Amino acid sequence: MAEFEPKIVAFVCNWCTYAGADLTGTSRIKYASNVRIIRFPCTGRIDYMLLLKAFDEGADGIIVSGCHPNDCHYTSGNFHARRRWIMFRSLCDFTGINTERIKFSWVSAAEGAKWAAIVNATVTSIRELGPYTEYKKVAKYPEKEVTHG
Amino acid sequence: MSKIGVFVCHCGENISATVDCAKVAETAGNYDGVAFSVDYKYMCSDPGQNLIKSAIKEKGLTGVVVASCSPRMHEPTFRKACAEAGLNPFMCEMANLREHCSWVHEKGEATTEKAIDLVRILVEKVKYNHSLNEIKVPVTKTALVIGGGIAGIQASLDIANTGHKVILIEKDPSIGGHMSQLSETFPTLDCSQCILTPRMVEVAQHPNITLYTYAELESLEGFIGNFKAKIRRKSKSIDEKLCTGCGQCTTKCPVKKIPSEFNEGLGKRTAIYVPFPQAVPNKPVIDRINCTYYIKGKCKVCEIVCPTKAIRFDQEDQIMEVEVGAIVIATGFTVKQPDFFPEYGYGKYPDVITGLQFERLASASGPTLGEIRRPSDDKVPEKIVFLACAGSRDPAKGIPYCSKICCMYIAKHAMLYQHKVHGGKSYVFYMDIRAGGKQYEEFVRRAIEDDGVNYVRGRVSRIYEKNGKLIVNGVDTLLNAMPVEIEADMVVLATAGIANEGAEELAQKLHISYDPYKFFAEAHPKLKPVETNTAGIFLAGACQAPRDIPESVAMASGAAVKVAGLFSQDELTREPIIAVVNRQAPPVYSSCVGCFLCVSACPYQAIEKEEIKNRNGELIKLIAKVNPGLCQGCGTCVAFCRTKSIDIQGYTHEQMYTEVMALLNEY
Amino acid sequence: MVDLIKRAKELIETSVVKVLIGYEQGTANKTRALFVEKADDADRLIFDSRCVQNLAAYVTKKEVKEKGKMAIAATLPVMRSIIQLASEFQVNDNNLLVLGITPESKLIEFANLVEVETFVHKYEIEIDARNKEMLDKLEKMTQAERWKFWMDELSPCFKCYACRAACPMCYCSRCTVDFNQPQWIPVPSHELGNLEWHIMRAIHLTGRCIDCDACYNACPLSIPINLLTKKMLADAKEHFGAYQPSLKGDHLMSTYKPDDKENFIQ
Amino acid sequence: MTLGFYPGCSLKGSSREYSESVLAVSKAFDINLEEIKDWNCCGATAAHNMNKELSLALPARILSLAEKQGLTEIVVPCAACYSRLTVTKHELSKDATLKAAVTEANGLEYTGSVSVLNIVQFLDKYITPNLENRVVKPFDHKVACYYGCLLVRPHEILKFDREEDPQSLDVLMLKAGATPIDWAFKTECCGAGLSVSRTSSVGRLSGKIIGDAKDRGAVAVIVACPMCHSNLDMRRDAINSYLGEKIDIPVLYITQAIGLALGLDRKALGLQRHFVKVTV
Amino acid sequence: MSSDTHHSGIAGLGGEVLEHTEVKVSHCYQCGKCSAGCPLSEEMDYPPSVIMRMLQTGNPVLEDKVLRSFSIWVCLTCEMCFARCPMSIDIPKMMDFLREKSINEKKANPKAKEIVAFHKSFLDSIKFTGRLYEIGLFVDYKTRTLKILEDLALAPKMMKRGKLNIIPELIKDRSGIAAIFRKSNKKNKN
Repeated sequence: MAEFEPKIVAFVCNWCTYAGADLTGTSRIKYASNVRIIRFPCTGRIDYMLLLKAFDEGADGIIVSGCHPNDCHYTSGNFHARRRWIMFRSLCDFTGINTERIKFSWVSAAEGAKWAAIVNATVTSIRELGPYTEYKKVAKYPEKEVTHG
Repeated sequence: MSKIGVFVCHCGENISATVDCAKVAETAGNYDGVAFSVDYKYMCSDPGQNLIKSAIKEKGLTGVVVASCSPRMHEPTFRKACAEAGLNPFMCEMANLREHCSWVHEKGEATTEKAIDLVRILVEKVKYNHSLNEIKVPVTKTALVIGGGIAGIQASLDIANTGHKVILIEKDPSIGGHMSQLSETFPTLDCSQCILTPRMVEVAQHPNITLYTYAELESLEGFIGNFKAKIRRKSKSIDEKLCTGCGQCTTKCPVKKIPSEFNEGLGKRTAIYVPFPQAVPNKPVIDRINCTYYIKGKCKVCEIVCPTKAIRFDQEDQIMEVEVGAIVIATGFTVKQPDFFPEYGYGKYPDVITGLQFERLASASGPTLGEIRRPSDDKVPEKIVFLACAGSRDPAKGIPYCSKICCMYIAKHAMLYQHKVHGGKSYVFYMDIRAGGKQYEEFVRRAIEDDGVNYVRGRVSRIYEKNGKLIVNGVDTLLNAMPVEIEADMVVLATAGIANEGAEELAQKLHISYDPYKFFAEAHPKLKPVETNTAGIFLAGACQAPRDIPESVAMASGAAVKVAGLFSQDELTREPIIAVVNRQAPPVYSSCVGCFLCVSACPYQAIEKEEIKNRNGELIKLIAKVNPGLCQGCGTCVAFCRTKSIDIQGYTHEQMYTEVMALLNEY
Repeated sequence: MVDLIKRAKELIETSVVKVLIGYEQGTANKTRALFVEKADDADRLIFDSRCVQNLAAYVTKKEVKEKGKMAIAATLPVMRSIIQLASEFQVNDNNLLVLGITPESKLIEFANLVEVETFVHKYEIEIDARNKEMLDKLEKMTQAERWKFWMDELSPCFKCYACRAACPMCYCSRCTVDFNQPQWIPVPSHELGNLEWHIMRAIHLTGRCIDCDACYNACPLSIPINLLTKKMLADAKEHFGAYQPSLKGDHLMSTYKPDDKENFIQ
Repeated sequence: MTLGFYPGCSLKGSSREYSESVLAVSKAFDINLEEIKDWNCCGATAAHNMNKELSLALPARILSLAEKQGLTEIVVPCAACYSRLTVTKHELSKDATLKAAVTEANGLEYTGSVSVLNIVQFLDKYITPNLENRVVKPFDHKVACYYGCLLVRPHEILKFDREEDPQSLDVLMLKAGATPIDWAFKTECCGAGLSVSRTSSVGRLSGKIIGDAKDRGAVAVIVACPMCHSNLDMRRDAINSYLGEKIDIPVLYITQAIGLALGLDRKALGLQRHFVKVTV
Repeated sequence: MSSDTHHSGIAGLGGEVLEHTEVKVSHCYQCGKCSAGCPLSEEMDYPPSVIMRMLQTGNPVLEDKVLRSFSIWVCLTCEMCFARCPMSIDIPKMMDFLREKSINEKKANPKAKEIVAFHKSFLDSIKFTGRLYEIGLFVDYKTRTLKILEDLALAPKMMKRGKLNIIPELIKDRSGIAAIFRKSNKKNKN
């Protein structure tokens, strides 16, 4: 069987990380293709329930990324987001959800290389962790999909 | 039932080199609700757009997904095409197959699979898109220009000449910027002040320009067409209305030994001072850090001698608020101080100076009245060495990028030296000569061929002083790295051009992006060089990257046209990407329970309370309401609302939820 | 509780309030909510240590509100809930009068909610020792052990929503769990649906829950879901300082500090 | 107080006056320097020129022995040994494979817990705070403080002083009552490892150093490295023949100069062992 | 399938340098600051920046010249080039590697005979005694190079000043030292 290829969903803001990932492309920096980006206007828009939905539907890892503190296009969306992440991540940890599978980062529009590095590091660590079978099991995720490689 | 069209672009070979575009189109064609699917070489070209338009008309498409480059690049293009074909532009979405896929992954099945996923996500999203109408907002037809160097001056004049009002703020006591410090300008060798000062005067006299010097931006709120800026007018300690600029105070001020900023420390100034004789406005300010009165509580000589009684020791900073519709940032650059190169001895040896200091030495208005004399003993240097890249192209101690202007000004400096010091010998240590520009290469050749400047290809390792000479250790890399040692009288370092101190804070106040070097980021490196990512804020000159005078002026005029274009309309249309609170039929009216936690979460104070009354005018319910003029569409309230009563158009709950579902199913 | 009964009678008789919410003797040694609308009913009012139900849950109920101005016999947790509700614009001085019962079982009548707030702020919200111990125990477990703990605890939950009904903060007219477009929470009561429902609930209560344990007391299966909100309470304290409901409305989760600290964002 | 002490080979032979003066100054301040038992040569330039692993294994053995002896801080007066020990610590801390290989070759446990002090760091930490009170005969001369290569470079690893125009020795000499001159050859190489094999190169390189020091009026050169000392002192004939003049300014170890300022016995400081007579 | 970024291997000696020392020769942009600051560059056949250029070409003929050069032996590892290199290229580390390789491939420059001999004598001294035995080193070196007369005057002067030990200092664990030499040499030859 081929090496396990994790499914990774990235929730990113439009102004910093999405643009940063554009720069990764413009700079032709290569990174692992396991990640799929979903664009939000701002990290402040990212609903924590969507992260749980991603795990429900079979994601093995999640990246949440936006503008560095003070750099938010909307002034403070990322500050609000940060406070929510602090609490949400702690609650996940408390309920036993594997928080190593959710990577939070700040990637600015100028940090194309950082985006590639974040994706690669996430893919590597999730690959080591293996498929998120615990969650998939309770999500009654079809068995054949779990072993998909 | 949706009828969605999928248009997969090859982008020449940019996408098709690693993604099997035909397979992407074929797979998408089989999705539920997709009525048409095709791949094409250049979707953004005229025939490509026509392909979309005719498909919309012929197939009666209800939604369009263009799978090509980043939406940040071409979303407006394709939305406009859809609108032209009669489809609401907000029924068009883009899948980013280029920047997020083909350019960052190797050719292979996985890359094509990812491309297919990206298309599927958007196909599913577009099923939940709604027709939206653009929002109209009024435009305040006054521009704020920040920075009064040549770029800010040019931008202000150009905007003012189109008939619109301009507020120009400058942090120093005078406008003029770095250009006013320069002696001659390359490649024409015309005198910098001679071409600049008439412009400075024009700014001061223009009926459409309000000039505030010694003023800085305090904060900024609002959005394109409707900014509110707070400006701090630093106290000048004089009443400008009374001051006639007679100069009595500056002559009599007893504190005379302050290094002059304008002369780069090579000359001195007083505590109450006008930075240079041609300053605009030509009225003094008191430098409170050095003024005896502010240090010791007594002196007041200036107050005594002032014939119009204009001195105001107790004047305070003023904060004023202005409403503007557009902003041009022209805050320029600064030079990196070369003391991070201890091997060159700057700061230790007085005759090792920076390029900007040399400008002051060569300038007729400078401390030596234009004669090249070395600072230590006023002697005319018989041998002079210029070091290029003193900080530039030096990741270890300086900055990795090329400062761009140094090659030219070094050639100019060497040339000026040769013109002014007959029989003098000049050397330039360089790595490459970067003289791309009209008449630039010819200029450098003239320095070498006609003026006898010795160009040596190699970096200098160190400079030390011995018996009154500066020993310069270098090599000639064109001669097998043969050592070259020059006993020089003076050394000029071409220091790197870097972003201003405080550039980061300013960018944060303005909510614009900046690059890793803290230069402000343009919206697109090629096609939007003067725009920022924040609509209504434009860039001019060296605040964006090192720029020479012609480039700064060209950018300024470009930015001015953008502002004038904006001001040519009375109303602006804005993307309707805003939050809305749901409304339902009575007796519910809305699922909003009126807890108003969203009010404190909103960065724009865009959420208000709406009273719902019955026919008798009795209050039934209080619910939240979004002011569409103020909402900027960040969605912070959306993720926060417990009852999911607020949603954001374009990124609705259904759309985002669907994207996640579509992404992970059929993976 | 002579004072309370006497005062209740006065309030009703003088029509200062239309209804007073208090406790009465229920069946099988349990207490239940009593809505005093006639002066005579006030005689049924009781107050003792069994009265732990959070009566604040009723002040947002349409049926109660419709009767006119309310008075409530409020213990400390109820008063806290009321302040939180007031900060969320659900009650105000015009529609609610608070008859406070201090931790020493003394009756205080407050002129307005500002006075209630002042009183409430004298007492910090403290997680009780038994639950603190439980939190510690859970925190010491590995993530996998905690996962198993919650899967075991949550699997019997059949989403009766007694917790929601008992909670004064769950006054939303439409709960996210009832959504089907999109379906945020799976309908069937399997572990995952249950977990996500309780995570969602805990997040919605973060910064709002005043730790009255009404949810836990109401749960027919005694699932310790209050541990989730307690954990959030403890974390909020740790990260953002002591937490108190406040009329100022500076809600914990709708505000931020630019220097909020975290150690996990790369 | 007791600190670990790694003298290194030179201090046991051609530079024994350095060792003598270090011990004399330490004793004057009641500091006991405890030699690492059964220490070996650090391998010096030769090892890293010829064999990388050997060049790390030899210093690692020394550090392991120090650990075994329970020493947490060792004083390494020789700048070359200091450089090798510090570079080894750095290399082994960032490369676990290398660390494993070296530990295997040495057969000794290595944790990297010992901190290595060069002579200036040692003096700064334990002597300088009380130096000014103890000076009885201020070293009242113009001196040229010479740092050489290995005390300051590579800065990334050593993180000591600044690599251009360093100041630490100057500051120490100032406190000993001297007037340090500002000169141009503080960190230029003396020829070091080529002393024996290419004496002519040493004459030229060290010649520039001695020449500049003399031109700027120094009456003594202060060093902190036995290799620098042997080149500048023992190779004075080669230097003078390169310069074409006879320069007789002496070269003193920093500890000798400080020892003189403290009024210690000249013989105890080993001044009689120099080739160029110490007249100051 | 998905791939992490992989840098294409640089062929030739430059590639070996990268593998063993993490020094990327491609980073050099030939400014010459290393050569300008190198105290010994005038005694070198190829100054450091030229060595870098030769490695950049990937030309086997030039690479061979590098390994046979005198430059790599006259380099004193004074670290000046590294300290001032604008691209932070660790030339001294690279030089160590080139010397080791030059010896292993028996390409050491004939002019460097004395230098190599000195290093060998030095290491031999340590190998057998654990510490440097200066007289032994001199005698061994002189025998290797046959430069008997040079420095002959120095020894008695040193002796007089008590700077030379007649008897070598022997450490106890000499077998341990020998083992270090044996083990690191074995790996070296691979």
